[in-house]
Amino acid sequence: MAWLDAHILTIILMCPVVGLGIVMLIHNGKDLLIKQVAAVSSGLSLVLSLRVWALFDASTAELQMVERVAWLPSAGINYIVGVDGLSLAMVLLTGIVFFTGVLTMWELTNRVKEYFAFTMALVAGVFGVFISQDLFFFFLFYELAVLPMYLLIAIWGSTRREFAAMKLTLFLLAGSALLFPALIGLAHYSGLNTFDMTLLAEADTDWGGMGLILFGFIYVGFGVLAGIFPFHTWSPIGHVAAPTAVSMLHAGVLMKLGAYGVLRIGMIILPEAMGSWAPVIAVLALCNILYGAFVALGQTDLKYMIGYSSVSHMGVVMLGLATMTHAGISGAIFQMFAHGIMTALFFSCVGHIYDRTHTREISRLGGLFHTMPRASTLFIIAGMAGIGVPCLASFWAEFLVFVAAVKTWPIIGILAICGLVASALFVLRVIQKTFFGPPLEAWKDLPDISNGMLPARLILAGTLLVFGIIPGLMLTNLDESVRALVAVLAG
Amino acid sequence: MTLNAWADIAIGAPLAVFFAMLLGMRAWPRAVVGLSLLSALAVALATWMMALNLPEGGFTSSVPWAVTDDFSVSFGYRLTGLSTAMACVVGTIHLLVQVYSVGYMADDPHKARFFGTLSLFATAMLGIVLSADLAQTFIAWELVGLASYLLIGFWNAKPAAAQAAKKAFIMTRFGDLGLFAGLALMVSRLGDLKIDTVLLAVEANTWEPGFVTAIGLCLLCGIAGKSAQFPLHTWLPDAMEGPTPVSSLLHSATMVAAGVYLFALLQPLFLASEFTATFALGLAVFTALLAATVACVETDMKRVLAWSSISQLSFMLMGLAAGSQVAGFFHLVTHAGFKCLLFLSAGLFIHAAHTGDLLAIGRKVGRSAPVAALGLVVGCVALSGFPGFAGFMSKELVLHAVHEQGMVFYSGALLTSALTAYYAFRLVFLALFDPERESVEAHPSAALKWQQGVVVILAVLTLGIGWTGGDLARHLGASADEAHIHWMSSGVAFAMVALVLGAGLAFVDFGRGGERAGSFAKFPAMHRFFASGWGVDAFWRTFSDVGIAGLTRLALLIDRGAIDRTVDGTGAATKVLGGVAARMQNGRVQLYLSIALGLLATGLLALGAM
Amino acid sequence: MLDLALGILIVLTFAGATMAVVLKKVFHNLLGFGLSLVGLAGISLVLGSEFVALMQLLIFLGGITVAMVFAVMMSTPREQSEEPRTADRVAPALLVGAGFPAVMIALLLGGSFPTSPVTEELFGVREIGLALLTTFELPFEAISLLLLAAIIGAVAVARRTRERPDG
Amino acid sequence: MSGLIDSVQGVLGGWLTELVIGFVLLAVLITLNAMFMVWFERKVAGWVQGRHGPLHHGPFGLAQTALDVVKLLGKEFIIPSKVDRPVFLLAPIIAFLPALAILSLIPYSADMTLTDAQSGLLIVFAFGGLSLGGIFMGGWSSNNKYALLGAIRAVSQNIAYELPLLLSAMAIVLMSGTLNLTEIVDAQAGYRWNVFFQPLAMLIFLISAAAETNRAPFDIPEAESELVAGFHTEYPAMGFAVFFLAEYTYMFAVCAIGAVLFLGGAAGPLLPGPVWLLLKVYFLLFLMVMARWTYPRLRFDQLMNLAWKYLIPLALGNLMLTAFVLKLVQT
Amino acid sequence: MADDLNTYLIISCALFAIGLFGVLLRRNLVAMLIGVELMLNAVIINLVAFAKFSAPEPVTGQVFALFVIGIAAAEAAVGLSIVLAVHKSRGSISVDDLQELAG
Repeated sequence: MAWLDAHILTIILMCPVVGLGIVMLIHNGKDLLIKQVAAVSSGLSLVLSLRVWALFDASTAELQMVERVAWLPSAGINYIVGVDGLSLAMVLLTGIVFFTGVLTMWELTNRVKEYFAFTMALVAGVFGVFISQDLFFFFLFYELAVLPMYLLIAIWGSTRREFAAMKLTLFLLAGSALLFPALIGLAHYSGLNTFDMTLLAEADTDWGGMGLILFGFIYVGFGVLAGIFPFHTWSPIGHVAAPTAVSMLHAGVLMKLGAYGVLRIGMIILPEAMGSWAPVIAVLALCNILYGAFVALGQTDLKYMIGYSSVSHMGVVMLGLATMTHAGISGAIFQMFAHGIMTALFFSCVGHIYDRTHTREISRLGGLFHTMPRASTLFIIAGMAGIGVPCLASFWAEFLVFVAAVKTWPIIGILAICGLVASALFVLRVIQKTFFGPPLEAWKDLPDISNGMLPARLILAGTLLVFGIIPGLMLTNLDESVRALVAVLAG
Repeated sequence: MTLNAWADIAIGAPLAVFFAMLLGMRAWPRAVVGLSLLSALAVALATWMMALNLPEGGFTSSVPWAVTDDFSVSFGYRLTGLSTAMACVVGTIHLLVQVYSVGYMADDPHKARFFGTLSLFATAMLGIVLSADLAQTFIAWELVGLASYLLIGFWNAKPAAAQAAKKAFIMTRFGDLGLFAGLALMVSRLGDLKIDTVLLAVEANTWEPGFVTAIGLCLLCGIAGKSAQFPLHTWLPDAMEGPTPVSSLLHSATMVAAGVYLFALLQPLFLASEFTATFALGLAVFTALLAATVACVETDMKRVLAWSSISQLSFMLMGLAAGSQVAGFFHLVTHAGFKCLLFLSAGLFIHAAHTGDLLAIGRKVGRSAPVAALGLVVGCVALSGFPGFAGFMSKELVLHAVHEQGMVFYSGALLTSALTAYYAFRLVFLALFDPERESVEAHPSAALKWQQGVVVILAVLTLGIGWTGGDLARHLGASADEAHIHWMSSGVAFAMVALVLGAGLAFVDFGRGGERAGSFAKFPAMHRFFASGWGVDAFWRTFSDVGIAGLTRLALLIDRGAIDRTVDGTGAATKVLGGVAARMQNGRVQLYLSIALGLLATGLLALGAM
Repeated sequence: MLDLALGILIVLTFAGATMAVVLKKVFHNLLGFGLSLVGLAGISLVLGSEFVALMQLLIFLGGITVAMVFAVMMSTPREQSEEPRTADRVAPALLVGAGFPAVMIALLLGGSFPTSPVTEELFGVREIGLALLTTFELPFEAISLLLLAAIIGAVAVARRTRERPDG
Repeated sequence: MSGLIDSVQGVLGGWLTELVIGFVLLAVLITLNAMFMVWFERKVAGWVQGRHGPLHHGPFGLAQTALDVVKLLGKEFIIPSKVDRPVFLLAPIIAFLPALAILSLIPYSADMTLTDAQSGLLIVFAFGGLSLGGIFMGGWSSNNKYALLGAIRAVSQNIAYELPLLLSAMAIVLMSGTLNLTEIVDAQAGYRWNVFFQPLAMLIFLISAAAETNRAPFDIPEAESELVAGFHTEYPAMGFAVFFLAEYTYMFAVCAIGAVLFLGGAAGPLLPGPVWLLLKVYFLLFLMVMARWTYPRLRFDQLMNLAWKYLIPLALGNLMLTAFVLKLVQT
Repeated sequence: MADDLNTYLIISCALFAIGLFGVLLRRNLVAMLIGVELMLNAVIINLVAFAKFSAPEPVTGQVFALFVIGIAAAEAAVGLSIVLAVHKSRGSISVDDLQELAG
């Protein structure tokens, strides 16, 4: 057990990798076995992330469960993993979304082996990003997480999948193209010739103008993945084309990578530059919030609607980061977590509906509440979380962010609050048109979510509720790390 | 048991019912109903225990809930005269409505969901009332919105109900923005939002006046949304699409009362800025008048009551804005009683007539439902401000307070009282005294017993409640004098005149049979104007169709036209560039080699130069 | 004496190399290449790398050149018309072919490489063998894998077209 | 004579003089050998076929070959019109020179070596490869399809048999731990000839050697019945003579190497070293000649199969077995 | 001259130049291959020269030269097999006839 605890992060990382290896060895036709392997691998990673959560010591901002292996010492590249408050929530989020994503795709029949292999590669990348404390590995895992997306969407997707996959890939690669020089630049201009993020953060390098440029690269590079305005258009189209669980992973986890990257690399290593960039970030975040909500309001496709709502919600994350206050940053991270769970729930419900009705056109649906009470209830829970209804996790996130925003930038903050109405508008509109109203003849006999497929969704909904009622679970763990970060940001 | 424990029970018991329903007890609806009733009983008991055991100077307890360095949110109870009194109203009405619902919803297949959500409603409302922290209040406030959404849209297969639920949620949310902004503004100066902290800060008078005014207006926005004041009131009449017990609860003790309660709670804050106070008063008078005129021409029984609620809520706010907590709050209490009674009676009528149309009810049911008729008469008499009845006592206090604020407001209020009397008696006359009455067969049912019982109890309560003003004032920490009516004053005389004029006109119009159109119909333009709710609804529809939809279209246009086109344009440009590059890719290895070496040489030269 | 030998070898090498490039018949090119290889092996010998010199002879001359001859014999009829050598083909080749090494030589003469005292000791086969099996074992193995792959690849490429007689 | 040597030595320096004298002696040796071999072959052929062979000129017809040479020298050297002249003329010389170079490396006795190179064996193989150049140059430049086909056959055959040749020799290198021919001979001192330890290697070596020198039964590059005379079809007079000379020289060289590698080189009782070496060489040559007159010519595909499917794997196996046994013995 | 590093480096450069010129000038695949081999030989000279004059361990340079030779052999094998394949499929080994990838 002690050995396990000492290497727990690497083991988490290995869960999908080993799962991938085993899946590759399984004969193509044995779908059930492949799914079982995937479920075990994802379940194990979830259990281990819970274990990390339990082991985490909230009373310090230091990195914990650190593992350090020299890899290319001459180039300053080492394998360093560790978690602090900022990444802890992300690890748990990934564990939950991965597990539920696998369960959601239990009914998949098309090229099962490849699907789960790619998914696990993707998740390995995501875990890697969240635990890496070395820029090189961070980037490596980042790319690993981004690239399987193309195939997952292009092969298993639906509407305009090739186009969407290509657009998504081009966008993300463009982001990477900005990131790569920026990361090299960080290692180079720090004068330390190291990729160790902790060392880079602790060094009191005077970045000067170079810091501003590097931060810009990092912000835009990661921001593309986080869907910042105006680099967001790939995201909804990708959601629409992607299969259910990929949408879950995409909106639930992948978009968080972007925000996490800005936080972990941009803000921690280049705090002064963050100070200069903050107003820009805040204004763009405001654009995200309002603009995303209004575009969502105009959508006729369920997934597009959720896709744009993600754009709006990621704006909340960026706004929180831009406040550079304890409450704001805590809220932003909370929002990353909550939004991840929430969209996963959203997409898993939409996926169920789409699988049964074969349409996502809002105008063609209606009265589903009576044929699919479970799916509808879960969707409504997700929707309520989306519009910030209390007792669901995202309420706290938005509350903290907006209050902090009003304190830092009153005008932007109050305008951002207006976004809440817009998001309420589109969520309620969609609930009304899709679930309420007289049940339509066409969908009358469609089955609801079966008992077997329910647990995945219940886990997601339950997580939303638990963190909504006991926000301290999240905030306590964030406390010290965010405080340290705020201290750095304040100079 | 400690006060804290009672408060826990008051909030926790209904919440437990809700979660039990959510987590699968839906399969056993009868169990949910039983549990729900039990919890309602517990809540009522708890609220009364809190009120009766309230120590001098109140009781406060709190535990941290969400803590950050910039501010923290705590969960706790702040029991004062005001909050416990309000809690009693909520608890009692909630219990009565639940009992009524047992009969009302007896045949509904989804009654488990109904009772669960109703319990959530109670939890949320009590959350507002007992809260020690404005952030907690806000949370509960939002939950009230959620619960009302679910309840109004309970029969969601009915498109109108779904639409009304959405409207209620969105409009109150509009108000909540203001509330949220106000809270956020406060937090930017304070470390937390504990009510005591806020009140102390207001008392210390350290904030600049503009800031106080801004906060006040923001909060007022939230109150206007929840308590259905102009211009955010239009959701309330539509909310009648929900089941009648919901309307009853919504209008009397929860939801709409929440706004008024918040005003009462933070009264010092509002009064600290003269502008806010005057603005609130003006808004209340205007809304009262508006709503009353609409009520005079409305033909749906529940909608008349809804407009009347808006008007009466304005009266409460008038009292509070005029500076009298006792007056405003007392009116809330009495109104809770009689409006609940009215709705539940209306429910009986509608149940019997299968329609909400006043004329149809008069024709089909009328006096053949004695219990309903009793409720209606008692309620309307109280509503109209008949001396000695509940409405009169509290309204008199309000008018008295408003009188001190200037003749304009007072005359407006007085005119509204006259109109109130008119539409109250119009309701009675239209419903009970229809000369062309058809014969009806009675629908005796066991379920009806529950409902009739509740109506009777409420009628008795309504009769008595008007005389509790003194006790209430004492409980609120004021002197009993504040609730004393000066019978021999000019104010009472004016009120009597207004009552007589209103009631008389109603009798002239409807009491004697005839065409039953009313005096307002003689001025068609005005009638239309009133019937359309002064065009506010149309305004919102235009706002939604033109404003919101326009913004949406604009955003879509930008997204598809500008951003996506730019992005795809970049793609196309890349393609063109790729074409150019492909020309270079002509299959001549020699060319590739030359290019590679040229680049290498350049690089080497550059390195050499460095 | 050594200078004289080196001079002769250089002449040999460049004469061969020039033949290898300029002459129009591929077979003559090959002969020039062979000549140049002999000179090159000599230069290696002058530099004290006996084993490398022998390997140059054994592999380049005995293996590669012979294989090329084989290929030429299999593929180039003697009377095949020669490629035209027009100015627009020569000029760019000359430009790049001269320009790039000019840059290199310029850089070369501009700076100087660190030199250690010249070791007169001849490093024999034994030392090279030891180095190959100790320090450079991994690249050695990699090279052998590469060669294996090359053999298989060559066979595969050459054979595939055989199955497509009309190709 | 010694005066001449001294004066030459004065001009050129010691080692160069030795070299020049050595090559002159070698030239003599080569010429004599070639003449002897032609006679020897014809005699053996006669013996095998139950007839007499050359008889009339000199004792046992020994002068026959000398007269043949005179005849060849006297013939007109016709150069066909469409040949590639420089290459055509150069080809016989290129074919001849490497064989000469090889001979200069052979240790004729314990202290009689022209060049005692450290990597002697490698040099031998390097030059051995070169001799092929003459063949393909001749074949290609002749502008004759028989000649070209012969050259192609020669090239592919040489490439194929170079491998087993080298591999079998490597087994000896492993055993003696050196590439120096003198040291290889020394390692076999005391009649511990390698042929006793490596019979298989010797067999492979001899077969490959026969193929390398285009000897029957591997003489398909010059198979008369198919290709007229193969790569030297177009060569008249001296050109043909030099090719002939080169072939016999190369045979001699290969057998000398075989003797050095497997039969203890110049070692032997009573008689001086060079004599012993010549005896061994001619014994091997006798074997080759016998093979020529005993076995039918192989088909081209059989030839290739023999190399790639049998000899190379066998040689490889032998090499690995040797390495294994050596390791076992050492530890 | 024979003990100056620059001599060999210039030889190597010049040889490389000739090889490069050959690759660029010729259209015959085999001739181009010869050019490449010349360039590789230039590299070998470089390595061996550095092995003698400036490497701390002369054997390293020689070993790398051997590797280059090995790679050259592999390259020639594959290259020539391609030549044969090309010849078989189109009857010509001029690169001018192999431009199907041109865009």
